[in-house]
Amino acid sequence: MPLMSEFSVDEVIITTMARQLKGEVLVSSVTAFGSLAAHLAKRLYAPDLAVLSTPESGMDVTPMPTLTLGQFLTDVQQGIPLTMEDIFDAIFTDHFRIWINPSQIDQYGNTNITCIGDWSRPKVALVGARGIPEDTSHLSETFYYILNHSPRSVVQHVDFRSGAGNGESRQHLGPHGAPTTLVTDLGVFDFRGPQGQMTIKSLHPGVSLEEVQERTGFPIGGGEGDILSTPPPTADDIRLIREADPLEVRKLELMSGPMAAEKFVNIYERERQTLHATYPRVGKLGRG
Amino acid sequence: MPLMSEFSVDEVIITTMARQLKGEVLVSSVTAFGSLAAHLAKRLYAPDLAVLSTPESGMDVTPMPTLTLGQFLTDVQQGIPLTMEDIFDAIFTDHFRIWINPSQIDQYGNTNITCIGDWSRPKVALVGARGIPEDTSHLSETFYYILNHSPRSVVQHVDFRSGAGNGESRQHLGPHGAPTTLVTDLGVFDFRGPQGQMTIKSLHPGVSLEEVQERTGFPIGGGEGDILSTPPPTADDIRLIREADPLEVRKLELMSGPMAAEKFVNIYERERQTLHATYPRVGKLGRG
Amino acid sequence: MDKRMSIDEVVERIPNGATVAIGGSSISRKPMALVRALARSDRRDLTVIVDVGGPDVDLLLGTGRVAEVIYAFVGFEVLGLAPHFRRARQSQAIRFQEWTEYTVMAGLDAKIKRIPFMPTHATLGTDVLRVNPSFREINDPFGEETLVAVPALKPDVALIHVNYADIQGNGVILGDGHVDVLCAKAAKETFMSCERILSSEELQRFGRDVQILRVYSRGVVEIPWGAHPTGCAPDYRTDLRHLQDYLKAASSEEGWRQYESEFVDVDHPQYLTNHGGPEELVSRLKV
Amino acid sequence: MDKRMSIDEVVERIPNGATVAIGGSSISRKPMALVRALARSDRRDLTVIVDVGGPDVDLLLGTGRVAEVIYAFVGFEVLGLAPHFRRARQSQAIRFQEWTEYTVMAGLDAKIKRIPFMPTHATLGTDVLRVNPSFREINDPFGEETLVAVPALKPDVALIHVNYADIQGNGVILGDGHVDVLCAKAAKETFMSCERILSSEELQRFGRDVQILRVYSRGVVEIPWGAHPTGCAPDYRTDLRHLQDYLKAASSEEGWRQYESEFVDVDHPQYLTNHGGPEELVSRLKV
Repeated sequence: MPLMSEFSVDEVIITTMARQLKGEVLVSSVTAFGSLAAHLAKRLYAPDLAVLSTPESGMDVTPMPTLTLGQFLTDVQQGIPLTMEDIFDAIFTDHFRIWINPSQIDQYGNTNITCIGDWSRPKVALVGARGIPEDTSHLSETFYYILNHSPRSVVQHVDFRSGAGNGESRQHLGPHGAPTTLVTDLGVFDFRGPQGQMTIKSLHPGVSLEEVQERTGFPIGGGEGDILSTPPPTADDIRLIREADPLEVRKLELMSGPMAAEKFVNIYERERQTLHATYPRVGKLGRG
Repeated sequence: MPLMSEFSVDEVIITTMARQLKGEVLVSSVTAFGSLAAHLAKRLYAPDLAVLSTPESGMDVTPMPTLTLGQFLTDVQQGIPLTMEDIFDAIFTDHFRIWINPSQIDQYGNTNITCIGDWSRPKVALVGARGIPEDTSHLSETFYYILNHSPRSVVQHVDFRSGAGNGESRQHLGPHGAPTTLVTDLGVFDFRGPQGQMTIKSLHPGVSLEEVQERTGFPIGGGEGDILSTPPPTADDIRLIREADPLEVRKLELMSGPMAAEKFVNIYERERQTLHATYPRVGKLGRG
Repeated sequence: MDKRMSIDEVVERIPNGATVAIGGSSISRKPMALVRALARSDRRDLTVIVDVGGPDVDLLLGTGRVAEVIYAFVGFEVLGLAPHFRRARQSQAIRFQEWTEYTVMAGLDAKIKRIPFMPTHATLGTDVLRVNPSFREINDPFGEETLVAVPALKPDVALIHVNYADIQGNGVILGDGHVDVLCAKAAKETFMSCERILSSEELQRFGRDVQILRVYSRGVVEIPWGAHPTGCAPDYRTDLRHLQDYLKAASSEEGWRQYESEFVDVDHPQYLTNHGGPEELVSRLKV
Repeated sequence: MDKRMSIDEVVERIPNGATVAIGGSSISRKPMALVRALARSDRRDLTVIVDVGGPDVDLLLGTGRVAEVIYAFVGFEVLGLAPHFRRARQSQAIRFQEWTEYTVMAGLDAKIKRIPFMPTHATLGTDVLRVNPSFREINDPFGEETLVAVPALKPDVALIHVNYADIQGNGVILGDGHVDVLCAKAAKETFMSCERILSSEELQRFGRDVQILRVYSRGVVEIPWGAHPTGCAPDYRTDLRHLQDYLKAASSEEGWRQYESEFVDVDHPQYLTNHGGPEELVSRLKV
């Protein structure tokens, strides 16, 4: 991971994610990175976004990256409550955006969160396709991020297509749902190859083309000529991210093992106090 | 119309309608007769009914037969608000009952509220099929009432099948939605003929078989042997109907021409005062 | 985004030949001020989609704006039949498509879900299936059942009237929702009139009564009494007196011309004045 | 009708081989007290339907109650993978059907609307369509599009947990509704646990938050902390500590036996006592 003196890689990633969001659409904030990107975008780049506190719960509240997906904040801050039907109708009508964090993404932008190995006898069973098939058949923009760019996560062929990418996967699908952007800890990628393969759009400050190629499971295009550098976060970007995530829930997504466990416990203990302080519980029962 | 000393024909009809309702189902109260039947049934015969104030608005409020379909009462009394989707889901899952008042019903129980004459060049265009096709393909009990039993309303063949009856209409339908009961100003009819044709179940007090046959557009069965007499309303039935409809909105359905217009204006003027007196407006804006 | 606009700006966004879905139900919460503006415009060849239509459809037919009506019902409920609708149906003046309450909902829902059709048993065994040119009988791919494929309905524009809205285009509906949410989600552009504009903060307090989400709204117009003569619970009840006058006016050519000049070819403030002003309406219609 | 019953009476109504739909979502508002009772029963060969599953599915797998799982997701969100689910998938111990969030909703909705299938584009271009034995590719009867026919899902029983209910079986859900309404409407019999039983009058004050209608409920059980260790907003948050302990316990046979004896093979009051009692839970989990 490149060293950066004034900002860390998570702040580059979140800022880049935020800058992709635009228009008046519902924005899911189901992960800490997605939540912070939505929040930052709304504050600085796309004021008409309708940010959700969790995927299906409250619209137009300020989401906070909490361990339990912000369900309390939703209630206490109210917002406009949505149903799951509202969420999927927004997906089908292309009024929805989400930053998806897949376990694998391949050169065509097919994504996998379902299993490693063959589906019928998986080496590792993951979680199931969730709502990714719906996103990748209906949204005019589909966004992905991966925090540990490696040949195990950015692969030639995904083990299972939870989400439909370009190429063969588009056979019975129109352009709706085709992959738009991948942001990783190394750079920003789009899908401008001849059959919609992944290409380099920009590299984060300090990242080399060689490093990207080394950590990518297939020969990646777009590295010809001058390669753009990802525009760094501004002071405002950084301030807003840090203010919105004082407990640094976002750091958990970058960690694993004992360090993650320790931080997790630490956040969990502090979270409740923070919530108490910020949003004193309103005693209410019903309407009127 | 037969003379009755202690109760009138509308009270016989409403009581008979009420006694058909049972179980824990949503009951529509879109007409004055339907509304009063639901109310009476809930009070005396089927306490688990979930009576709606209008077809799609409030559940478990006391409906009142008002000219504007009780929309104010719904709001002021609150109840449990439903959506149109809730209503149709209740129809599809057979948790819904409605007393339908068709313009024509035929010997197979096909019903018409759409047009008199050929659809493409109607002699009289009525209103359209509304939700009757849904009822007659999904409900395990479908109820009809007609207030002026005549060869023009109880006909051999309806001019247009807004609702599916027995016989040929059932070709692609199971038993769900088949006609159950017709109540008219002359008697109660079911559909026990060889191909599900209409048959006499009982005649209202004072009505003769000859009169029924004369006022029916086809030879009607079920008149062999002893014919039952419709059980008359009890004192409680009559009291509850009159209490629930002090303005006698129900009488409007029995009238036409200048008499109806006069009564209509009269009710309209008094309705608002009655509503004011019964349900003083609550000044509320939003929740808590 | 501030989505406020005027009634005339809404009409400007509706081209000739547009397909317009209208919310509300018969004599309840119809966007009548917007409908009147459309009725007095020079728009023509509109296709109107309603689940349960009333004075909205009838007025647009009465002023000659419509080429086709897709409907489950058009009528004035307790008051009887819709006069211009009836006349147009009987004289075969324009095209009519006979649908049903659920199939209109299903057609809008299919559009929302970007599928070409929704399957249902509704209309089997009825003449709706026979006369509706859009429906198809299909076979269940899993079994032997016959089903009806209801095609997607694709409104260009939806017009609805709600109790309260914010300037961003969120809308609160306090009484029956009817099919307004489906219309708003299905249309390319949704225009919403409201009794009152509230701040977004006030609006959020209505919780699940906020039924129209701003991502579906293109414009918001504050029009008190905007549903009149239909009702807008709990703000006011249906003006049955006015509707009786309407029915009477529509029964003669002269009466109709008189009605048009008094209640259609006037702007909304004048319309209210011609009813004796808001105070008079309050005294008759507020409960 | 007074529909109150005990936890054990609910379990009695679920036969071997039943298809059970479970509401909630991963670590939110799962009917865990009912699920635990089912987990410690001798029921077998259940088919479990979940949209987004979590400790519910995992526990039922852990105690061997399940023959098949139909799911869009099974996991513990921020905490990671579901251990018994993962083991069962990898060892092919039982049957699994890979669905997606919307297709589970569509399958339940098809059952509600009594249609054999719902069409959608979702899963086209993915391997879900390849491995799911229930889906069919079909052609649009109106055009050239390829669609997926999602068959109706037909739960015998639905289990859900809500904030408040009345004895008649109306239920208030204050946070995310998830797919609880669809489960309740689709199942032959729906059993609902709740944090608190209120009078029907009190319940009506919640307006549109009354999401479960009594016509769909067969039984109501008052079980405070009935969703624990999952969260029940706004009453309490998810007990991530307990879930961490669960994950650790499930990693060894001995740990799991210990967990079962302490937290599964005990009734609900004892379960709460083994957490230090309600007061301790309040101090940790109420916000």
